[in-house]
Amino acid sequence: MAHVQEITVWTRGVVKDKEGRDVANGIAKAADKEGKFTQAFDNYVDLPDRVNVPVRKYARISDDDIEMKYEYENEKPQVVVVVDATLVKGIDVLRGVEKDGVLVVNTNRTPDEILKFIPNQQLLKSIACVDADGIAGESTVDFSGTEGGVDAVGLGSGIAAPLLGAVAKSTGLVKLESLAAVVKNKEGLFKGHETTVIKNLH
Amino acid sequence: MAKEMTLSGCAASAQAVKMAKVDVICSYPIRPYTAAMMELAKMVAEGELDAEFIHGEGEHAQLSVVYGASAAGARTFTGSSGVGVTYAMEVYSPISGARLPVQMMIADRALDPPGDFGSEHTDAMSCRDQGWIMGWAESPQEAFDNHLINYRIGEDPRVMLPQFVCQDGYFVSHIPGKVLIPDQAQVDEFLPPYNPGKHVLDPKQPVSHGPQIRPDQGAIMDLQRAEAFLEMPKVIEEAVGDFNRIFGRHYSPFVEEFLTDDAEIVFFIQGGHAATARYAVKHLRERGVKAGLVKLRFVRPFPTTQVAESLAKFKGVGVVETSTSYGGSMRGGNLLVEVRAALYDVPKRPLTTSFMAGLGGDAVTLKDFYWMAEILTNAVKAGRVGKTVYWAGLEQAVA
Amino acid sequence: MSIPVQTQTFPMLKKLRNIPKEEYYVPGHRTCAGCGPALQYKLVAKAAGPNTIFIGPTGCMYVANASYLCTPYTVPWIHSQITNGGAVASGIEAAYQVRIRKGKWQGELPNVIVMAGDGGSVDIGLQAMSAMLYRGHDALFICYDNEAYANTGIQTSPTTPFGGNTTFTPPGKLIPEGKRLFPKDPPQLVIGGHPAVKYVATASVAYPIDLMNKVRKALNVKGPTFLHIHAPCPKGWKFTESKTVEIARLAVQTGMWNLYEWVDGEYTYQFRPREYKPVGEYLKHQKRFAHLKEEHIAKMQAFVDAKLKTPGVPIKVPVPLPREQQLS
Amino acid sequence: MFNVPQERAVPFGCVTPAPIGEQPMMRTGNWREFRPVIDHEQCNLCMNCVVWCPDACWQLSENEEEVVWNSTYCKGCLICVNECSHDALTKAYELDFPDGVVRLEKPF
Repeated sequence: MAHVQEITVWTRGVVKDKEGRDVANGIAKAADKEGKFTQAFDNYVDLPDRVNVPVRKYARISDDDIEMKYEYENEKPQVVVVVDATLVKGIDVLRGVEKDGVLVVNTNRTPDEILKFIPNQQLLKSIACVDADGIAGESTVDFSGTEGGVDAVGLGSGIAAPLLGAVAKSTGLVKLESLAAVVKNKEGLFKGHETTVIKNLH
Repeated sequence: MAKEMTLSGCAASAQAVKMAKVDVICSYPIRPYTAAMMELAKMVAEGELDAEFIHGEGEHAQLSVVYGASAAGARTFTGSSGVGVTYAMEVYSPISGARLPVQMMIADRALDPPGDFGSEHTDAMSCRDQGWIMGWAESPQEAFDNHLINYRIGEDPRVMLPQFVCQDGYFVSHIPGKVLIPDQAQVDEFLPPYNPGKHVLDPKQPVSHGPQIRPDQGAIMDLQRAEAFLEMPKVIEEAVGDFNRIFGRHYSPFVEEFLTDDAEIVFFIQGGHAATARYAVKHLRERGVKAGLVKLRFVRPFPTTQVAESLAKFKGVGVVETSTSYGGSMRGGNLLVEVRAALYDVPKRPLTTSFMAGLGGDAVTLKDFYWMAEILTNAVKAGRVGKTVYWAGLEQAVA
Repeated sequence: MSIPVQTQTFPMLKKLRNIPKEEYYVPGHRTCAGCGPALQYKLVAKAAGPNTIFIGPTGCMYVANASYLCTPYTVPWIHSQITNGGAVASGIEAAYQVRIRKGKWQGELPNVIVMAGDGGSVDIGLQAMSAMLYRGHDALFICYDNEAYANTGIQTSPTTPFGGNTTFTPPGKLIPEGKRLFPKDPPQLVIGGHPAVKYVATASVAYPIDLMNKVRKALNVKGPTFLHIHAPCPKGWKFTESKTVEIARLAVQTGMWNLYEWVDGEYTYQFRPREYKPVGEYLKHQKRFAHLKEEHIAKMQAFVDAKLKTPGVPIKVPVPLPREQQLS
Repeated sequence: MFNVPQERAVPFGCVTPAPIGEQPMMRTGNWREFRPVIDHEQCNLCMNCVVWCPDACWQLSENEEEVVWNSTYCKGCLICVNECSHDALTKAYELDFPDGVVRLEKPF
């Protein structure tokens, strides 16, 4: 079985639900363009989402068939994206990360300020911060893509775009060009890529 | 002093429910079970039975009312027939999952379409996998007795599960027979008052009933009920043993054999048509056919061991199906599926086939049983069964 | 031997400072931040006190409150199907009547309260609710109205307002207004045909003392009672979660929601503004109405104007038939 | 006979004991992006925050002299800030506070 890259996206119900889903879908769709086997889905046990509740979205990337496709959760993520920075106070966002993880956070603060809230930061290779709210403005609230529905608004029109730019810059999971082919707000994507601040931890 | 009355199955059921001192009854009319509720309504109106008699607005409501009442500590009774039984389908699993020992009488009726008020077991058999105890009565007497036995089993702390107490519509429910009504003291000795235990809805010791679980806990909910069914045979044996002792009856807990000592072929049957089958067996024996009868008393829990032990003794077994399972592996009903599965591990298996008989309320006559016996005899002679299902009255008797 | 059944009698509340401190719907539930239905649940539980049994038909107030094997109810609570809240409550009430009568349980008859959403009361739950009210059980049926099937992800219900964007009534080229029908009127359904019912009231989370007193008045009545409680849903109506109470207040101020009591045939009204604000004031905060054009808002205003002539009484002006609307 | 892992266990009939005072199996303080901050000087105990909190996270203190905030469960809806009659409450960004960490393994 080929290695499966697991990406976990932490976000908040309703208010940033679509944005979180867009991050997971954006990564998977871009990787798909690069010829990978991919999967992106909501964490079923977190549904239905409620306003502000911490929820997870998952993406998986592999060079071969994903044999774990019907497992509920990403047990061992290598990349964690936090769509709302305050989540770091409430959840062990690095749960399951074994080592050399990459943490991408939507915040206008510095990596060091965020790291104050990450007691298990030794699991990280690097942390990347991007001010997605500042770049893209409001988050999109829309339910068309929930519960397996097809999104009617378009992928990456809100804060997901700069966050995806940060993912491309900090992880190498997917190329920026591949993301540009699937994300609606390309300007936001590039600006996110450009302004992401990365701190390497070791 | 016990007294003898001549009662229909419906009336006998009502007498048993009265003697069980139920607290809450929920009714809704549908033929042919209706008279059981008519009788109970009279008893309540006359002050002979102190119970809340609630006129449900449908079968779904009937089951919902007894669900609530049982959770609030009451002994409950409801009943239905045919499409009424299937209309209430949503509520069966919540009741068994919550471990509420409500009792429901079913007087069978064929399912629509079109309207057919005849008896057929498909209504109840469609619900057999909902976590309820299920078994049939052959006569008003057995119906009376089964209600008491089922309350005792269902309310046992090792079980705590609801019960479908079934009887054939019209044949058992409407045709009167002799019923021995015991003393109330005997019933009280056999059936202690319902003790709901710690999970009753009571403001003095508050609990939450049925919060959501995660998908990985669903199997545990299922396992709880499955384990209760594994425990149940022991409880059934105890209950039937006590019943026989207190009331002077001779029930076998799971399967009853009739004229099987040297039998080569047997009918395997549940419910009212067993009565006719007994006469058929007698007459077949007069003609030199070594026939017998094995009657099933509980289809849930299915007495796998007892069925296997009993049927392994014979050469040919004809399962009388009174329900349908369209497209099923036996192409007929579900009972042969169970029987064959029970026999699978037996080293020397009998030949088995099934007969669709009594569907839609069709009478099953002596002639029908003779026809079945001919097919079974031919099969035994040939050493093989031609097919797994024959439709009584609609096919020639060839093996 | 039959023991008489005693019931509770509650005094009315006057000031916010005097409301009971005790909570029976405690912190620790998975409802939305700013959830209107959760807010009314807290107020109802507070008003009803400890000798209460709640029946929770499936809906947000089941799934969000009773997630993952825990609940926030300090009083007995039981899940019912979304279909059968009224029937399960009937069984519980009957069980207590007979158990008290037979001496198997001692105490005053508990408050039996069904907490059903709009779907669980006037849509799929209507049959069971109506029968409970008809049969005269001493129980309170509450319809907390968040105007949609919210738990499943915001689908239209019979109380979703005209013009509401839900995932089953999305506005599109052919159907620009989203929901085409005007809502059912739950209290009128109850008042219209249930002779055993002597008390019906509407309430709103924006008027908490009024809400709690209506709960208590309902519980003081021997027999079935019905409350229709307006409970804004920040997720489904798409407004900022801090505005739950503000939106509820605006609904009353614009006439979109009317507060009244019906006591054995007599109506009294509460918090009727001298002058109503235009409905647009209410709609503008909610993105579920963001797609509406002026003509749609005018239609809604006409509906409200007609309703306000005789609040509580079924509306006299003809609402266009659904088919006619589709043709237009 | 069967080996049910503790984390998957379900009580008999799925009947659980009622909570007392709070439901610690569902701590919701980690839902907050913003928290309400009270200026007790400004507060006139109008009780709006107490009555309108859907999560019962504002309570009058034992001595009835001030209102007390429950940081373990407050979801940060800010109805209290919106409804405060005396502008005694303001919203503040959660990361500005080192306290109030409700770091859970799982979101529930």
